Amino acid sequence: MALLNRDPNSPVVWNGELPITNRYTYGLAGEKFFRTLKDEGRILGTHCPHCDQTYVPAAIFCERCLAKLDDWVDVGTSGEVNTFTFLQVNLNGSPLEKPEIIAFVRFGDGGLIHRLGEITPDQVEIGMMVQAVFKPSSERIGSILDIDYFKPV
Amino acid sequence: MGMRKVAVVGAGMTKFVRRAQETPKELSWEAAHMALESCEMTMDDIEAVCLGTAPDAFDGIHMNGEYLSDGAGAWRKPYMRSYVGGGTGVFVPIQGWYHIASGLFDVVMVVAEEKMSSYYPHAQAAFLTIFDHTTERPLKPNLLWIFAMEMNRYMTTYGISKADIAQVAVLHKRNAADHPCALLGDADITLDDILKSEVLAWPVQRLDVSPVSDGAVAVILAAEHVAKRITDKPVWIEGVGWHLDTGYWTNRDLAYPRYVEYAARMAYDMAGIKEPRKEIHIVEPYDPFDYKALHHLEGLQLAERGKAPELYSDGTASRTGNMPVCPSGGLLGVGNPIAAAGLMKIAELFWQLRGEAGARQVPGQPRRGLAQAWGDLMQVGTVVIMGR
Amino acid sequence: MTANIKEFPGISLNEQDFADGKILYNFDKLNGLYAWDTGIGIGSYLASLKNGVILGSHCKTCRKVVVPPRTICEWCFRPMDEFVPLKDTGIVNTFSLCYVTWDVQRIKDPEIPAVIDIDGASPMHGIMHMLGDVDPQEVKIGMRVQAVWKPTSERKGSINDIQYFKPIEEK
Amino acid sequence: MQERVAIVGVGCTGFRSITPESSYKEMVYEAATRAYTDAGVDPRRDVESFVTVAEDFHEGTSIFDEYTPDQIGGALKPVHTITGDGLHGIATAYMLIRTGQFDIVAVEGHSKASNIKTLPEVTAYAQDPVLNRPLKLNSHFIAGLEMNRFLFETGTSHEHCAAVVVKNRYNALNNPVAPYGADLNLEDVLSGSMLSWPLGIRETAEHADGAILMVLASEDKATYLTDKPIWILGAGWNNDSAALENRDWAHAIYAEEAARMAYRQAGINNPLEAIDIAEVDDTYAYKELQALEALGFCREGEAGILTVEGFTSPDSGLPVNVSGGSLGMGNLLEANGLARAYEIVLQLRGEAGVRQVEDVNIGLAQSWRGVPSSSGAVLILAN
Repeated sequence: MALLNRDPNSPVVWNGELPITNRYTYGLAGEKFFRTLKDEGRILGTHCPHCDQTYVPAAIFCERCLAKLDDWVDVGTSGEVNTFTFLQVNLNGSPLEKPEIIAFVRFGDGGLIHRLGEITPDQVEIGMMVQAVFKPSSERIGSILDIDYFKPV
Repeated sequence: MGMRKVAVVGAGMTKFVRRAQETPKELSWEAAHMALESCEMTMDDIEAVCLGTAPDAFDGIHMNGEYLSDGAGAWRKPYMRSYVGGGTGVFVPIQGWYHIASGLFDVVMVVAEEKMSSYYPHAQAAFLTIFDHTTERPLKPNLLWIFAMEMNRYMTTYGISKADIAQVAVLHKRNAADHPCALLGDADITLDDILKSEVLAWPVQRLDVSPVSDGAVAVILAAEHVAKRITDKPVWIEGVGWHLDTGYWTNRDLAYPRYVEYAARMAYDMAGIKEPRKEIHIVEPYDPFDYKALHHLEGLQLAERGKAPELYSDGTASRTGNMPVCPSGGLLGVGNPIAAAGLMKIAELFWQLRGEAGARQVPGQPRRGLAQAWGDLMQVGTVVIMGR
Repeated sequence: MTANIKEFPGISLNEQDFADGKILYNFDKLNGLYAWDTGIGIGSYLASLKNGVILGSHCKTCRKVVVPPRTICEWCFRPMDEFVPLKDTGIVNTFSLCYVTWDVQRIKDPEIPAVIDIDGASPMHGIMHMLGDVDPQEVKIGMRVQAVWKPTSERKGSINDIQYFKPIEEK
Repeated sequence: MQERVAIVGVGCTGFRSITPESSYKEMVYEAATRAYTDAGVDPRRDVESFVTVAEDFHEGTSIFDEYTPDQIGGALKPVHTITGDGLHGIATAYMLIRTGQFDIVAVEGHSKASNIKTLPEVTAYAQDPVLNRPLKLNSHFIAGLEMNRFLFETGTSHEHCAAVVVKNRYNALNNPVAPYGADLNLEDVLSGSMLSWPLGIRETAEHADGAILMVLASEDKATYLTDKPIWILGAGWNNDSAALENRDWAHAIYAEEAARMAYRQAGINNPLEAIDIAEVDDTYAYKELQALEALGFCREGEAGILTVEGFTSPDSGLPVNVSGGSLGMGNLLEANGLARAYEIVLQLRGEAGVRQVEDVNIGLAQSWRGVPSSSGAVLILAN
């Protein structure tokens, strides 16, 4: 719709990037949740008595009523596979050599997103119980990756 | 049918700090939680949520509005995030206003959050990415450049000195000494301290600049019939205005913020204000840099062009003057978590007009105040006028 | 209400808290790569720069010549009427002496960014670029400057094909 | 306060997998010029406020709203950006006009997805940085998890999802602006490779570039400007939990809640009876089925069967995505909802050409913000 003609020698594109680098604190709830995961190999949630919801991973607030949560509960290390998928592509969109088995494992009214291991794709089922396999305590850094994967109970 | 009246009925905020431990969600929640408590309301009363946060680069999360929704109390509620760069903090209450004035909602929570420290190592570096990707970013510009160049143009056009401008930093930082959330309040700071601070990008020196900060602010807005049930002291939103100038910032006169003038005129019209200098009792202009407060006072028609420094030198701008400017301490004193800093000004007017500002209280029971923010490539003005 | 509130939320950390491992944190970096289509206006601008010409565009309705060139006039919302080659000289509209790089490194000799109103464009229509070959203390608003181009062989069709603008010697 | 608001002009450009001939500004200008001509308004004189929808990381620019006003006629006017879908933008314009302060408002959304060289990594940067991002997973896994649970709880089959692809890409053959029209059968869809099982690559909408602008007006202005105002009967928007850990994995709660809000405004109790045509999110094929159930067009588990039976085909009970949907027109990032609404406007005006559905009076458009979000919007329009 322009009246102007493009210079035939125009470059088609200009290449560039968004140079964004971040450092994230784990926050009030994350601090305690991940310290406990790292130091004690335990998974914590918080309970909102008003809404009767148990948040896992632990949250410092109830997303429903915005109450401050200080009722910390140990939810164990085994949970139910609520749903799962076999992811076939890398972060950059290229195909993965071997599909990754990713699951949402239910704990309390929340749960954790993680990989499943020691299992083949045809053995995975919604509703099966799986258990967190922790890295050796010396290798844990306070991260979701302190859990290596979840395996069938 | 006339326009629906909208009031501010509650407010809350976090401290503004250099590096917060809280996640962005948690900061939002702290402010939202406090705002609810301040007017004894619960989430059941909140019908919709409006969120303001400036570039995703700071919190470091793509689609940051979506990420922050649970912290802002938006779980299973109508929720949108609005965005006009640095002007966002004073825009997000405008967004809340139109939610209610439209007749679709009666009670809306407005939250503004910024966690600049998540951009690491230097929050300032994020600003490289606000420039045009093809024609400007290859020059490796930084944010100080455009402020410094605008300040220089302003000073040269009107013959304003560095000392004239430094008065702003002195007053605001002194005012901030009385703000419990302030990052850089200093009751004893002097003109000399400002003028002798490190030169960053002449004419900008270290103490001309507001600090990079983390924080969140929330306010609760209600329609007239609800507001009167909630509180005896609603503070009404009497006028709102916003304008966005062209993105071609090197193609306009940097000495005068025309977009702020247009935004102010829109708000004055709506509020029925004919003589702003007589009818505005407290003003919270946007002050990320000290000269910006002057620039904005002129755009807001509260001073003649090039004459805003006189408001500071003759005492008009002091907390006990005829038109106190930034009694909160402003961004220069309280801190500048971008979107949250703008909404802090709305919270300040709310407290001031209700007579609840404590040590910062402006005497004489002020009746009407104006808050303004600014942003993008020196191109947006957002204005809210509030009155008892 | 601030009068009634004793304690505001917000926990302040310092860098030492991170260094000492007092708190948990992680890092990430966006791999955000883009190839922005230059289009008619900016594509032609870049092609002209490669030829040592600063290109503007002209709106007959608004009687304006703008730079960088665009295909739409933002004031009358009509298509721009023609491209206009501009001079590579201009006037310093404003400038700064900047002692900090974009990634916050302190530098001894300042960078001198400026808005330069380009000769041939309408008044107050300029571009951002750097000044060079000049004593920082001598830079003035209103000063006349000229582009210093990279050698033809090194030009790539980029704003950096102009190295900087330098003062024009007064005769 | 103004009660009634109408869409009085629409314009688009695109939609193609690449658009190297124009910059995003030039592309948006084309759509804008068409929309303003369609509405018979001069943006500089008549349009009082502007709403744009955009996300910084999709543009490659922080504070992208800086660059929004010039190509829509909004310079030095009240312009603001919503970081949402185009339907959020329309809802915003709807609110602005209802305040009584504005008579004519424009809404713009666009996609230059082809300019993002690392889109999967950009999308992944929307995941929670502490809980999810360390796993370094392509965000399609979220759709895979959701689809699997949706199939499990509703008894929907993979074939049902593939039927959505067959229908929508065939519909796109009748839409001159849709780039991904194709005459496929179920086997063609099911034989494609997997993205995140059970989600196949052919059940995922390809991205496209394009721009859409719409002009909205108050009742007085709308009736003055056009003989064919398309009225907004209702607008709703909502979101489920932002956290992957707290959301409902099987149901599109955001669509359910947004529809509830929109239906309440429109006075609709029985959507299937009231609504003649729908354009819903199908950026993943299963999303169309999930949306149809959430919008109350059928009971849980029925949407797949209805699709296979042809109930959602253009000449049947409830035509869904006659435009081709996102599967046929392309995933347009923030502009997806505008593309859905665009088709409804054409259909309600009787201007949909060979794909015109007969006797349509009320239409619904619905959108979703994409992974990892759980938010979306619903718009109900009438002629």
